[in-house]
Amino acid sequence: MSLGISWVTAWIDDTVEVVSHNRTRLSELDREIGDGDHGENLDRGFSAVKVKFDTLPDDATPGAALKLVATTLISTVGGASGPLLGTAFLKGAQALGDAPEINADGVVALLTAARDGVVLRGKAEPGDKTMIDAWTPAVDAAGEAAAAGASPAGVLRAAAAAASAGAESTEPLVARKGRASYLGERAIGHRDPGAESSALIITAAADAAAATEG
Amino acid sequence: MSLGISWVTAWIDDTVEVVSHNRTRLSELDREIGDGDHGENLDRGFSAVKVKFDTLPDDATPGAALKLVATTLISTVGGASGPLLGTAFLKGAQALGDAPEINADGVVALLTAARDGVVLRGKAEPGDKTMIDAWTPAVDAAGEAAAAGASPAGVLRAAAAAASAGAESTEPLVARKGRASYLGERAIGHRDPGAESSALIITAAADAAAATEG
Amino acid sequence: MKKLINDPKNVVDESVEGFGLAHADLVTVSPDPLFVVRAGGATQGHVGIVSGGGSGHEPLHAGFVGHGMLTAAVPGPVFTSPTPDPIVAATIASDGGAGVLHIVKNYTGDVLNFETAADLADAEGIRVVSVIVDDDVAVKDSLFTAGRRGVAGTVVVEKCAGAAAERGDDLDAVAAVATKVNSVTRTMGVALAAGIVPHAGEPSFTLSDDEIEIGIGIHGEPGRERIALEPADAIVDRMLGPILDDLPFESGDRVLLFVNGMGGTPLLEHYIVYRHAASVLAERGIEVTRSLVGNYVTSLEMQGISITVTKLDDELTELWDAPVETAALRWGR
Amino acid sequence: MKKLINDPKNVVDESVEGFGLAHADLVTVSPDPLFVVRAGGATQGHVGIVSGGGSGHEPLHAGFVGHGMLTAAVPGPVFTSPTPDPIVAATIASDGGAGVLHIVKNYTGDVLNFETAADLADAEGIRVVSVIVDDDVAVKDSLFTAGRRGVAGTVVVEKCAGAAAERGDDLDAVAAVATKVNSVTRTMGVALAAGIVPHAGEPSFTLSDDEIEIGIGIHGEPGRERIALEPADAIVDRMLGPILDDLPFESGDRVLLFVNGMGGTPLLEHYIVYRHAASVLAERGIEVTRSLVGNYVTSLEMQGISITVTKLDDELTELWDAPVETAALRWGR
Ligand SMILES: Nc1ncnc2c1ncn2[C@@H]1O[C@H](COP(=O)(O)OP(=O)(O)O)[C@@H](O)[C@H]1O
Ligand SMILES: Nc1ncnc2c1ncn2[C@@H]1O[C@H](COP(=O)(O)OP(=O)(O)O)[C@@H](O)[C@H]1O
Ligand SMILES: [Mg+2]
Ligand SMILES: [Mg+2]
Ligand SMILES: [Mg+2]
Ligand SMILES: [Mg+2]
Repeated sequence: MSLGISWVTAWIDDTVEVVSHNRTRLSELDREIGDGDHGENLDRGFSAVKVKFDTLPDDATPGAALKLVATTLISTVGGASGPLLGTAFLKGAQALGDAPEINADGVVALLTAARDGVVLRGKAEPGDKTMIDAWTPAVDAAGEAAAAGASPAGVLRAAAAAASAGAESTEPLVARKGRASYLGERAIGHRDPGAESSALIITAAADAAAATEG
Repeated sequence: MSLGISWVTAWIDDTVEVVSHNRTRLSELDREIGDGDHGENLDRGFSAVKVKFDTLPDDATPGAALKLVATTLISTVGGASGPLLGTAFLKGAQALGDAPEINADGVVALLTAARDGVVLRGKAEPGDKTMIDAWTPAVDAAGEAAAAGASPAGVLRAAAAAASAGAESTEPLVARKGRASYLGERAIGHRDPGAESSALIITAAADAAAATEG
Repeated sequence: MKKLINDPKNVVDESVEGFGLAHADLVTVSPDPLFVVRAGGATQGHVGIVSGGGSGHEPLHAGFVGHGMLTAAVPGPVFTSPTPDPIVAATIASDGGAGVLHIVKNYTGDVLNFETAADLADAEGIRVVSVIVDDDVAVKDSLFTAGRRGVAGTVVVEKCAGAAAERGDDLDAVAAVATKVNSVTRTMGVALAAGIVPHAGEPSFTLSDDEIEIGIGIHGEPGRERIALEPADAIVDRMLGPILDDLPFESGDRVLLFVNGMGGTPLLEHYIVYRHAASVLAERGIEVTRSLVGNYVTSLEMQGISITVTKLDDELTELWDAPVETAALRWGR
Repeated sequence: MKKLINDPKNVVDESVEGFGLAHADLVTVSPDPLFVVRAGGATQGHVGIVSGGGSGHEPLHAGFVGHGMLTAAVPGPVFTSPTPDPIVAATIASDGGAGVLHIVKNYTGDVLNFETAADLADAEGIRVVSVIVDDDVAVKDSLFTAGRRGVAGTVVVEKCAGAAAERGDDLDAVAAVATKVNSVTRTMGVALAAGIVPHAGEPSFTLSDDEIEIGIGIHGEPGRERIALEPADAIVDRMLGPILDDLPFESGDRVLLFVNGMGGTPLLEHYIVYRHAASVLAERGIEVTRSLVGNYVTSLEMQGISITVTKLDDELTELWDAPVETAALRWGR
């Protein structure tokens, strides 16, 4: 029970759809405490990823596929989330190397490297009301699930649940990074759009894994 | 039964008040088919006239008083109505010469000269949807009333009624002069603000005369 | 109504005072009667040029006072022609002994007040010639209207006449340049939302969220027709058609293409309009040799734009290119 | 939402294309990757200067490409930082062999994308130095924020750095000028109404008819506090206080006073603001020796203004006065 390239393509296909579907909602979250473009930014990026994936060789490794996601996001999303998510995918891809299959520990390594990539670029800490508040609980939950012997899909399911809870947990926070930090107390009561979209992406990974395993 | 300087000052006092009172309404009429400043323009002018009248010598002739109105309007109103009404008062004042008292024929001469002044500057014809549509019926009615032996106050009463009817008669017209002419058919259904204000001024003259005759 | 103003009554006085403070190197403000004149006043031996009209069209006219353009500008109340007194004072201040040109936008109020002022200046021994600008093709020029309005093309007239005065043309020659520019200039405007006159407090007209007004002037007067909102390119087609057919502009003509913002439309959109206008002209074989884009003749915060096309020959090109140093237009110095 | 646009997706591409057509004498547009570079490209032996960021702030940045200011500008999507690719391309196009300065407004997105681009350009053998502009005193610069935003002061940084590059300063010296200008520049903004991002279709925030937002940025982010509408002079007092106290500016200082419109506020009001700002500075003994008034760093059609004060010494005055020839700022040539 491990995940291969078909999981990656299913994950990215799902993400393309989920992002497109949530475009308006993510931009609306961003309008509350940012500049109202987060959904637009990600949708532009993942639409480009979709096009790029059409040319992905059938025998591509998961790492190569995620690297393509990374470079495409970096060169199409812009804003803060472009370099941050792009780096997440880039570091995640590097963690996978050219392994054709990913086991439960591989999933943890992928998520951890992705999170570390976001921190490397953005220097945010948990509680700063950023996408890190989705990634870090996801990484922690994934580690625990893997240690408890969960399957890759089980690890991702745990990560997704934690990421969603993490996104929700940003609501009462004051932001200390990104545009929302300009607002001070006025950011309280609003969910961070980047945390929300990261939770959606991680959830898409879990859904794709469940379907792949299914 | 003739009208003297006390009538002129009562007329102008009344006009100051009526214009101030109708400032918003006149500007609203102007907003429909012009640029929304007619009430503002006249109020600026007659407020200045009020101040100037404080320095009017007690023994001023009606002509001198009306000349002061004219020059004050010309130098404070601006827009189209400033030169037009200013010229009306100027020519009216000239028609009176330095006579201390005005009889019924004098009133007709005053109104006629005023109307001719407006035509001289603005070249409008009756039916062009301008203040001329108040002045010309007023002049005609005044002439008829005087011929029928009316008192100066009676002449002004007839003129005022005709001016008001004339202002109302502009509603179905297409404008051929002033800003309203840019609108073509779209001016139909709106009363011309300048005709309305001229009717108010002539009505003030009649009211003042009635009070003076007491 | 929300505006960065103090008392609506003082809007023009305070704004012109601020203008004078910000551009003391270029202009001097006379507070009463209110006018703006070049720092240093008239140039001896040169024709003076005075323009003016209602305020609310900034940078027109005060923004064009300076070397190579206006000698003085007379700002009236918002959207209301100034009275003759300040026009006379500005005319006297602009006279360098060679007479003064009045550039007057064709509105009854402006024409009448400048006319009176010209008579009074004449009585002071200053020779005044007036040129009326009437570039707006949205209005039919017929016996049944007050004639075409003067709108954004005024900038082109003021620029070229200013250059002619600067090079030393006499009054009749400067007036001839102004008349010539006006005769080869056509403009049409569109509004998406009206501005708000400070003392009125309400928009001059109200458009619903899918309506635009074609053929508007610069005083918040409603326009020629109200239509449903269309893509920018379609709106540009609607505007350029009447402009090009009117003169007419023909294949082989060289022109200045001037996209003017009405005050509340972002520059981003001005250039979207410019792009399509340029391509329409190119298709018709009309060569755009000069361009101007931005807020030059505005209508407070009106959302909308106008397009102006001026046919250029060698002389007008040279006059357009001549150095100018004003608050709003500056090159070559 | 009513805008003079075609498809919201093409707003930036079409606008920049139009900009290139209108100013072909000054700039060349690369459509893909999208950037704007001086006509003729880099000046050999001189430092290149590249700036950029989200669109919607026009004329910033493309309007400042030309002699004496930027070598290239990189317009991102509306209010969104461009990606590294066009920044790298613009950097390569701007390199005249003496390295390239990146002038970056302090937003996480801009900083990260320019950072990546600088790394990539470095890999191409081009030396890049970055200067971050963060002049907005409305935001606390602390560990608990992303730091102060870069707003209208960017124009002053770009102007002075451009003049330094033009006179032949080396990369470190040009960067030092940019850093110095940033260190003596403070800005604060106010909004009366937010702009509308084309693809969003709704205002970024909604203010009721008697509310204003103090301390806004240029991306439609809400500001520091929402207060009841006040007279312009009171609003200016509120804005100037934090600006002057921050540096602080002191009696005897010479300054540039820059009143910047956010796009939807008429010039008439800019000068009302300028008037009071100038008088407050005069009262404090601060001498305004240079001024700039108009729409330079906008936020689409946002209604509002910002006030920027830069402390000038002889060097900065000379750099400010140096000739500049761009679409939006032009003097001395
Ligand atoms: N320093 C940072 N570290 C981690 N995440 C960040 C940081 N800054 C911003 N973000 C994330 O980026 C999101 C905003 O992305 P987006 O709206 O696409 O970009 P921008 O803010 O440039 O408009 C925020 O909601 C937040 O989650
Ligand atoms: N040529 C003209 N002859 C007579 N009256 C005119 C003429 N042009 C305009 N008017 C009058 O002037 C009025 C408008 O005055 P006002 O609003 O004060 O000036 P403006 O049109 O300059 O804003 C019109 O309602 C009309 O009655
Ligand atoms: Mg955003
Ligand atoms: Mg009017
Ligand atoms: Mg008017
Ligand atoms: Mg953004």
